[in-house]
Amino acid sequence: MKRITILTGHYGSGKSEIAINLAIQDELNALIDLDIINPYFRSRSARKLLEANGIELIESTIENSAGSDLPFISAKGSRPFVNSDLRAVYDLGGTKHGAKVMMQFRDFIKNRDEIDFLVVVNIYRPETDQAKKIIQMVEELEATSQIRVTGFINNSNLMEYTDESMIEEGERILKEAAGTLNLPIVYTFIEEHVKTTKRYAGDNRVLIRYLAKQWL
Amino acid sequence: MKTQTVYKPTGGLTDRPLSYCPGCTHGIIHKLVGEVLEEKGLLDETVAIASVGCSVMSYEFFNCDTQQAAHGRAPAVATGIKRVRPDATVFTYQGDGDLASIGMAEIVHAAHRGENITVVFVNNAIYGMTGGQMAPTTLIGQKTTTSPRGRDQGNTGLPLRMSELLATVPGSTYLERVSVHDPKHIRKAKKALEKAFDVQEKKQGFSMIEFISTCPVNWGMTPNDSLNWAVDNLIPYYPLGVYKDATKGDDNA
Amino acid sequence: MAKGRIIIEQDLCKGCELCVYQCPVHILELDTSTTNAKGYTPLIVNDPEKCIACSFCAMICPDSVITVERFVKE
Amino acid sequence: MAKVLMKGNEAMALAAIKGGCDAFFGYPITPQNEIPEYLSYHMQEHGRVFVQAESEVAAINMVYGAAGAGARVLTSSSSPGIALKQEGISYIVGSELPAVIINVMRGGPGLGGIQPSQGDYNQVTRGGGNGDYHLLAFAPETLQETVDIVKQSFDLADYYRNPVMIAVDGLIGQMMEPVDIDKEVEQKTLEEKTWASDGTSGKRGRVNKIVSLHLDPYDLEKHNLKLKAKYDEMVEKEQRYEMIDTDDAEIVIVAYGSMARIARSAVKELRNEGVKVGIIRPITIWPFPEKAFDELPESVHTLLTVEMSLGQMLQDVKIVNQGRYQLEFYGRAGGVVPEASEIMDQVRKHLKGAK
Repeated sequence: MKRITILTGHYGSGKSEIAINLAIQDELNALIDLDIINPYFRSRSARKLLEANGIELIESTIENSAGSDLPFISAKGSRPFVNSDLRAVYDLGGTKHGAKVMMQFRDFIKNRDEIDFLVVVNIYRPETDQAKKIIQMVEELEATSQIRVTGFINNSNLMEYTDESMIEEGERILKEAAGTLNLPIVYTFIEEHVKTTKRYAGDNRVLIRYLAKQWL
Repeated sequence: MKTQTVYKPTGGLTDRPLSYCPGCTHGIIHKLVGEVLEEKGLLDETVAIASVGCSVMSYEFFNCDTQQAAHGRAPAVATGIKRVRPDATVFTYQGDGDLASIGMAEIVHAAHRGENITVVFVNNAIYGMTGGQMAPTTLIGQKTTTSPRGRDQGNTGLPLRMSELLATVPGSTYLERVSVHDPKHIRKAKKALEKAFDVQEKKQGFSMIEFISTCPVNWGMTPNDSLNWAVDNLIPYYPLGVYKDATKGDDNA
Repeated sequence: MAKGRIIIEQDLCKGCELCVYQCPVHILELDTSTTNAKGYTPLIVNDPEKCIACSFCAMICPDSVITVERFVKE
Repeated sequence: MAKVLMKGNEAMALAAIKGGCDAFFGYPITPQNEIPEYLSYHMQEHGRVFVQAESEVAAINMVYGAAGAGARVLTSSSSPGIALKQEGISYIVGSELPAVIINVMRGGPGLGGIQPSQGDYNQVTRGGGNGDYHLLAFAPETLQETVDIVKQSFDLADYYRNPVMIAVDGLIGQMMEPVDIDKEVEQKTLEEKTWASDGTSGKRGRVNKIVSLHLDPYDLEKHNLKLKAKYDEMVEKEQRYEMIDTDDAEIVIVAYGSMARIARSAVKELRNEGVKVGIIRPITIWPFPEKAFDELPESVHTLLTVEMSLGQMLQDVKIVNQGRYQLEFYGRAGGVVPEASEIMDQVRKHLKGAK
């Protein structure tokens, strides 16, 4: 894992849950929630959990106004770029509109080799159900963030309906897109309930739904 | 002796007697709209939008499909109709209280989007229907039931000039202010309306004809004195003429 | 010799007099001896022979009560 | 057809397209923005109309215009925006036009907040506009149910010539859930819109007028009675509700929308403890499903109404209850979402022999 992981993708692809899972599983120093798109179900609502795990939460609402929908970008978001001791995950809002916040930090990024810019894909999201749509999305994300995508995360799922075949179908379509773009699948996230012994592309991780559980 | 009819009531209006006061110029303006639509053969493909004010009943008078709008909202209603029925001819018929006050946002944004509609704007510088209150277009010094000492600039600002204002909106295409106080001006006003509906037929965008109008009852004058008062007082503040003609590449007249 | 004539829908006339002022040959007036169905004093032509069929009266009439005919030679 | 994973707002937007929506007019407000965003992109693909209006007031009047011209029209907003739309809604009802309105509710009053709430119950079921009127109002619980209702609502609006409102709280707008967007829904047999004022009077042979003005009070009363007959028909035919675990229940929770989801979790756990508790889940909130209350078994002694507001549906429960059961209430307001444990505590508190 590189020192900094930035998660992007379509909204509802699972970025926030993955960000929390990565932060906890890899004992990162900070989770930076830069979601200016969604008003709810943002990784910042797992503040207590993150802090209990010693993870600093930096987020895009003005302090003490967590319920607001102001697209405020905390200056603290630049810390991991500036301080090379920090290991962090960035959680962007969905689509190219969510990815454009990265422009705010462009001038602080010293070493691009330390950054993984990963696109989270769930092929059961209608906007990313085909390789050509995924490829087009990558182009848009790169254009608005001005950062090169370095890989994919296969998070293909239908929540409680997920089974092995869905993960495999996701991998098949994602490999088609990844092959065209010459990019790796860096992680495959597998729903907690799917007890599988199969190995999927990249690092295989279990996905615990911290946010969904918290709400309903 | 053989005769030839040189002027007859237009088929663009229904047979219902108009609900306007004697000598009110609404009737003349209605007639012009009806004549233009009839002569252009557009009547049976037109939707009129009646507004709130004295012309609230105008849906009874225009001999075409009509929808009645809430106060000020006629341009939004027209937008809804035109967007789903782009081949229909769509016009709103609005007074100055309706268009220049409560409906300011709707008229500016309809023009701004370049909606391909025609607006018939009747400016008589007063709220007629509700009993002669001050309108945004009421002249300084003009007495109304809510400016009993005469409109005062310090309290209420200066009268709004809508044609001039809309000429600054990039999306508007054709704007002309006309009057109907005598046959010569009536002819000119009819030409302006023809032009406005031409603009719509050619899908060139937003057109508005502002009519200087009268309100004999609320102004407290005879119909003929009202016409003279409009000529002497309204027209100097609201000069007649074309304020924008973007069909000629004139974007900011 | 009249060049034409006007036909007035007496019962629709609101007696506003706008036509009276616009008539270039001054042949229109209100009949103040009577009222029509609506209660207005209706329009009459006091000297039809002078009508020039100019249509000014009809053009200015807000209530479309006037039809204008021109005499044509056979 | 296979399920896909969608966000509530996005799913409602797609469902509208599938339901035959010809035109959308709206204005941005959190938490429903994904609806206009989705439609701004996808309506064009289907050759349909999308306009971002200058205000909610303009948007609803565009809806009124397009509906009058015979189109199937949608607008969406959230609580304060729905408040602004009330003028147009009243006109649409008065002119007997069909339209579909989605309200993704947030906390109020005033600007309130952007967190989920059910504080618009009165606004939705009592109307905020002027005059004697009702909307056919749905309050679905899952995205699948929401999608099905959105698709159906265009038919229902056309059938009754009356607006249909789908009131979901922000959670349903923002949550992700698998849905089968192509699931078949019941369709109505509809008559041609021969009343539309669409600029085809030439073909039709007569002109059409869309008007809500009736200056003669007797005439207006007649018009109101005509509307009333439609509401009576809705009360008779359209009440929808779900009875959950009520067969042997002693306490019955009354909850709709997200609140019902939370109540379900509470009931599941309480049932494991042996507590006899069930749920009446209104799916229509107007007409209020009074028939559900006639289906309750003898074993019931208490109704516990729970809402994400301070007791608005409670008034309807009171009207329907007619003194039959002990009535209790629990609510959270301002965008606070109650946890299942809070509901469980309330149920335990009202069990017979408790205290």
